[in-house]
Amino acid sequence: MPEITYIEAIRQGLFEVMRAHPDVVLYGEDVGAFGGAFKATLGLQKEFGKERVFDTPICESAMLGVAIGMATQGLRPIVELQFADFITTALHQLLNNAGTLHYRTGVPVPMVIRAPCGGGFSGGPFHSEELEAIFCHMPGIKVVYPAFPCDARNLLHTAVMDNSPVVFLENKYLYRHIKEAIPAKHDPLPFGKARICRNGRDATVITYGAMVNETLHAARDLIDDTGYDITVVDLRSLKPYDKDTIMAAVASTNRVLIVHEAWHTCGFGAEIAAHIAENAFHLLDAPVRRLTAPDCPVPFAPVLEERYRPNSAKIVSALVDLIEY
Amino acid sequence: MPEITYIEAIRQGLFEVMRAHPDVVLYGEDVGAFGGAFKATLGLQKEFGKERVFDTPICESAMLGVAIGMATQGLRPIVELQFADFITTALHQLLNNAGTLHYRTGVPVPMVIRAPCGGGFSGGPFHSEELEAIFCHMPGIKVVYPAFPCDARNLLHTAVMDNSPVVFLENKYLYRHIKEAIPAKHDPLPFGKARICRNGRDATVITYGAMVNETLHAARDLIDDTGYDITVVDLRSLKPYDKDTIMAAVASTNRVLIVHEAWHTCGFGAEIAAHIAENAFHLLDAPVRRLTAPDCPVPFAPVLEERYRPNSAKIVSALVDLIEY
Amino acid sequence: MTDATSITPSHRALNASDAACTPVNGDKDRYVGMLRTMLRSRFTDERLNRLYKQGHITGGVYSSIGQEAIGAATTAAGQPQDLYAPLIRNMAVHVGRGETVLDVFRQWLGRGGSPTRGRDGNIHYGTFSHGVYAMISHLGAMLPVVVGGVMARRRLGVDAVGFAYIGDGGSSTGDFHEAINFAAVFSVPVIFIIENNKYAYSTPIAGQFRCERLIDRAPGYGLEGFSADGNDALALYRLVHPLAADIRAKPRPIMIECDTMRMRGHGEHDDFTYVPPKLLERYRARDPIAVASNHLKAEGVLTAAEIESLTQACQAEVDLAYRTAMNEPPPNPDTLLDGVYANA
Amino acid sequence: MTDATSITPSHRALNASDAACTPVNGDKDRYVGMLRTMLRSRFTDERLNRLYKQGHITGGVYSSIGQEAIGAATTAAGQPQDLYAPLIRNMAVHVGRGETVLDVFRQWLGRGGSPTRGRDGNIHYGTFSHGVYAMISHLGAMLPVVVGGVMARRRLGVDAVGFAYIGDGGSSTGDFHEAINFAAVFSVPVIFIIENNKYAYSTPIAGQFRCERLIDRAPGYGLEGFSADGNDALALYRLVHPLAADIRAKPRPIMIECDTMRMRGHGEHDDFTYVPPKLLERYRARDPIAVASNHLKAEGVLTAAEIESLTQACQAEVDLAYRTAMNEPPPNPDTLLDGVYANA
Ligand SMILES: Cc1ncc(C[n+]2csc(CCOP(=O)(O)OP(=O)(O)O)c2C)c(N)n1
Ligand SMILES: Cc1ncc(C[n+]2csc(CCOP(=O)(O)OP(=O)(O)O)c2C)c(N)n1
Ligand SMILES: [Mg+2]
Ligand SMILES: [Mg+2]
Repeated sequence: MPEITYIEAIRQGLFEVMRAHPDVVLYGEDVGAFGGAFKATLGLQKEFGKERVFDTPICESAMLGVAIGMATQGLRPIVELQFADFITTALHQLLNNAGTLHYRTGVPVPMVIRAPCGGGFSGGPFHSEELEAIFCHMPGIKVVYPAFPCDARNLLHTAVMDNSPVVFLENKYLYRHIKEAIPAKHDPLPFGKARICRNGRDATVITYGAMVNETLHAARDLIDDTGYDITVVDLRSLKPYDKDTIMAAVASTNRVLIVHEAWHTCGFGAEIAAHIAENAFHLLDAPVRRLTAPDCPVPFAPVLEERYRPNSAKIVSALVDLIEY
Repeated sequence: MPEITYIEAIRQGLFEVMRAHPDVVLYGEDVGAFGGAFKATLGLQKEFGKERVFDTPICESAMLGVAIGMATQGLRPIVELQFADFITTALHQLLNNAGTLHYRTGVPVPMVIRAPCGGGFSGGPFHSEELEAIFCHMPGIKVVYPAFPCDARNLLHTAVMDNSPVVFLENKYLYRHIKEAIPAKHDPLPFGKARICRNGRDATVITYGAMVNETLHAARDLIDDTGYDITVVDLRSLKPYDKDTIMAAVASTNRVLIVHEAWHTCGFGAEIAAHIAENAFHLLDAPVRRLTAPDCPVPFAPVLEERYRPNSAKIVSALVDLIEY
Repeated sequence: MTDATSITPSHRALNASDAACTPVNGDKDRYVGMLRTMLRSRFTDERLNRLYKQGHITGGVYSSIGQEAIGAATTAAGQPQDLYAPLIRNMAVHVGRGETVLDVFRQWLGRGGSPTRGRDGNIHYGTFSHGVYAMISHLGAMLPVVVGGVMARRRLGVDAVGFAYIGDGGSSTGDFHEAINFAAVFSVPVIFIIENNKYAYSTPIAGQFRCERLIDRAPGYGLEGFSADGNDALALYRLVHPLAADIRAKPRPIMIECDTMRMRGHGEHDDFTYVPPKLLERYRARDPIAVASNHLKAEGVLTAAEIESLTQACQAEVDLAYRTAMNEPPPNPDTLLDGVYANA
Repeated sequence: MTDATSITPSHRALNASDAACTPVNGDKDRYVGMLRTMLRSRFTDERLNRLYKQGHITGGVYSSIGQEAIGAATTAAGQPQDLYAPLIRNMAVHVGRGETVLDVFRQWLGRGGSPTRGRDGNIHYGTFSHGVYAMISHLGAMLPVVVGGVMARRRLGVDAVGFAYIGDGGSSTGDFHEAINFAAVFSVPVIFIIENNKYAYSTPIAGQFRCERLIDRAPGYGLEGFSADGNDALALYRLVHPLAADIRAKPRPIMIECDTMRMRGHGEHDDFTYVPPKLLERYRARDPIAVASNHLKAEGVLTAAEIESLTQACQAEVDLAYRTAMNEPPPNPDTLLDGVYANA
């Protein structure tokens, strides 16, 4: 099995779904001959033609509105945002239009929005955001966020074949920083299934996206340096999220740290913490902790972003604190 | 002291700030001679002229962008949204532009967005939303949500004189459903100060907006029917929120129910629950519970909305559950 | 007028009455159909107004009174495979596309059997099987949806045309611009129909834009733009019908601005005292039902007696429908959470 | 040309070279200033490109090379009280408004002493004391900000004019439409400058819009629109200077489309092989610095030797500035949370 990067896995997934399903179309800014700002779509227009893979003007609201129109008339559009950050110009199309349509009319809206997100590369306040909490608050919308190449490919298949609008979050830092051996055929991977990346007895970290990798580093460092052994849960799907796996992990470690790269207040971690606090109260030996970015715009200068963004070292010290509580 | 309604208190507050501060301007759709969809601005254009109170075309993004431009050049704009729901067309102006500007440049952005929200009157999915969790996730933005006429007026003064962008949430159901005697002069009321509406020993409800009133009803019913005595905390400010008052209430009752009218997943209640779970772990005798709207669009038909929206009866039964846990 | 070259060139205003005139008798059914659509629409609105005042309708009532000609003509000009995105003043689009008046009342009354199963109310509905999108409130947001719908149908081999409606007020939204430009770039055959009814809620058009006519925006997208009398259904039909055929064959969007007037308040809660009575009078004299009736009589299509009996039939249909809907049950609250997501 | 009636009427294209020509010598300082602005801008960009390739700049580098005339002319045409909202290709606006080259390098290098204290990078800055707004990335979003800024200044008694820049690509955003319409309705004196540089990232203008010229959009807002050669600073200045004076006195927005070309990739990471070499050649032959230098020599404003020494002075200034910035420290990470909110 060849090792491929996270972005290569997404690209491969796109080729696969478009080959298998002639009703899939893909569009966005510069996704055609150019292959997209990150090259996730390179070669697709060549194989599938301009009718199925095309560049649009810069108009995120029209892009999403057009997808709703297409999805309700027999196509399965995939829209690439150049950066997730730009969707704030068009959230009415997501929350109010796509998210309510099936509920109001019974008509399915199978559309996927691919949104490159996250920081760690000096992208500054407008090219680094993590907006998953906002998406997850929206009724009618599903949200996934893979952390590994195989999951990215498998979830992409699931997303495209789902009959509801799906926000497919991709992490830009992972694009070229993580590789994995990938089988010839994708595996079915339903939404709402977390992955237990490792099992330990001392605490559980619940995380997703780029922070999975940081947490795995932290877990390795921690066992070497202190002997503490950590369970790492990669949520993969944020809406729906896997309550059973979370409960089982909490039950077996009794201590929980939630880690994400998004802002603290009303971040997705608050939802997980609240859920655990409500449903696993008697299982906890220590308070549920959150390690997140602080409530400030994503800063540009590397020294500031380093301070801003959670990483394996910060996870290690938060875990030591939690375990020694 | 005359008794006036919630909306009348807002209107009075607007007159007061505009009289006191010539740098305040107010605009929005139909806010001029017509006085706004809810009549909160009736009479303002007449007193302050079209230069200071004016109607705009229907363009929420330009409306917010213009406010940023004004706020950075010496004015204090107040923008009325006709309904809070429509801000989803313009969240980039709030999150990315207004919210980051001072952090990036050091230039203050004193602007207020008045956003009528909430349901309970068969407004359907596009005229009933509660989006506070989305606003509270945004760095650089302050969010307040008064539940009483005096607070509405006092917080409006604070909001207009604050040097950061403030989302001022108004509850449409409260507009004409709640009255209060109001003193001749407003009282200074800083952000971040909750109000303890009543003190009880058996449990604390943390809430805001229209649910404060429902909770007070519930508390009265409960003490009559069961003798259970409830503390009711009206947060008033959501960002910043009053951590001290929350901690004190939790310490004295050891049981907490959070109530809001917004969607469950990633709602503002998750933040409060997570904060309590993390910081008051040892004070809790029962899990922190949330009573919220479910994750579905706000339905139109009264029987559906009745089922959808929390109310005093649902609060009573959630409290009994919690206290008898 | 199937030859594109006979269409008046870009950014020239064209009055509907200038359009090539199809002989009246050849289209008799269509003409009668338009009158029927307007009558159904009007009587339905009148009944809704009454039901609202009687407290049977929650939320609000927004009526299309005075603007029925636009929906009647543009639905008559389309074909079954076409897609429509009506807005707040388009009762006539709903009934013109064959949605039943009974469903309309169910919708406004929030009945369990309504097109939205009571989940949404009033104007926020549409029947997909009739090619009608269910609007959301956010003005402008439906325009790109129609564009995408038509793109999809065409990709799947159906020669659909789209009809997208927007008010003078809605023309200030960013979505108006993005959607029309998108349609232009991809040559999507959508007719953007701007209903200039002089007001957006309380705000007159002078407070909305500074161009002379809203179709002055057409050349900015490379589109042809047409001005039409929005209160003359027959003339409008004669403009739109050949244009729809033309863009169906040679795909491209076009823009039509209809001169009309909102004859009621924004909603029935609004006494619209801000509208000068003179303005209302001017348009009251051009009531679209009267205009069409007079045309049909003058052109010998229908007699006064025939019009009278059509009128009575429509009134009876509406009366029966509202009574039926009134007796239907509300939705079952246990269904609250059904259908937030589609089945996978 | 302070008399409005001498301005070519609405939606007529006007070439900059048609504009009433102020005698050259009367404006000598301004002309020399424009050349200096362009040289500073160009040398700064060239140095930034090198620093990026050497790994000193994180994020990316986006250059204004080939488009300097627009910023040079429009800043020369303004007054100190005016407001500017530069975008990605407007290095010349920054330096033309008197921001120091040193600050530019601090910004791109993310230094603690940069205009954004390292919180933001590259093009996302602006000096309020110089009337320059700090852009956000979301294209179109700055346009209403300038409109509001000018409204505020005017309300406070300052006769400001706004200069708002947008690319051919950015003209497809909803904000473009909303902002221009807003300015039109309130007669706000803002010059909307569309820099048509033929590409939005990899997408040529044929994939962005279908109007012939982007100023075909002007009449749709009731504005006058002007076409200009964006590579001829002097001619552009002669167009914009009187227009700015005119709208300052008789407030209203106007639109100017500048024909120019992006001479590098979208950013320095982009090899722009998608651009036909012929197109680049055509504009390379009209490099704005060469065009201006030749004009100034031909019109006897500057000698070749004077231009040479100005060039050397600008290069030396840029070299000194980047070396200084290189030696400055990054921000103190302990300041991370400072200033999320303004002091109350
Ligand atoms: C984006 C957005 N902002 C505000 C509103 C509130 N609103 C509903 S209808 C209306 C006036 C619409 O005027 P126009 O488009 O002319 O339509 P008309 O009612 O005249 O048919 C307004 C402001 C809305 N629906 N959408
Ligand atoms: C709303 C929005 N969508 C997407 C982007 C990503 N983006 C940045 S620059 C650019 C191309 C801009 O083209 P144009 O406006 O012509 O400016 P130019 O780079 O040619 O000067 C794009 C798509 C953005 N900045 N904002
Ligand atoms: Mg109107
Ligand atoms: Mg460009």
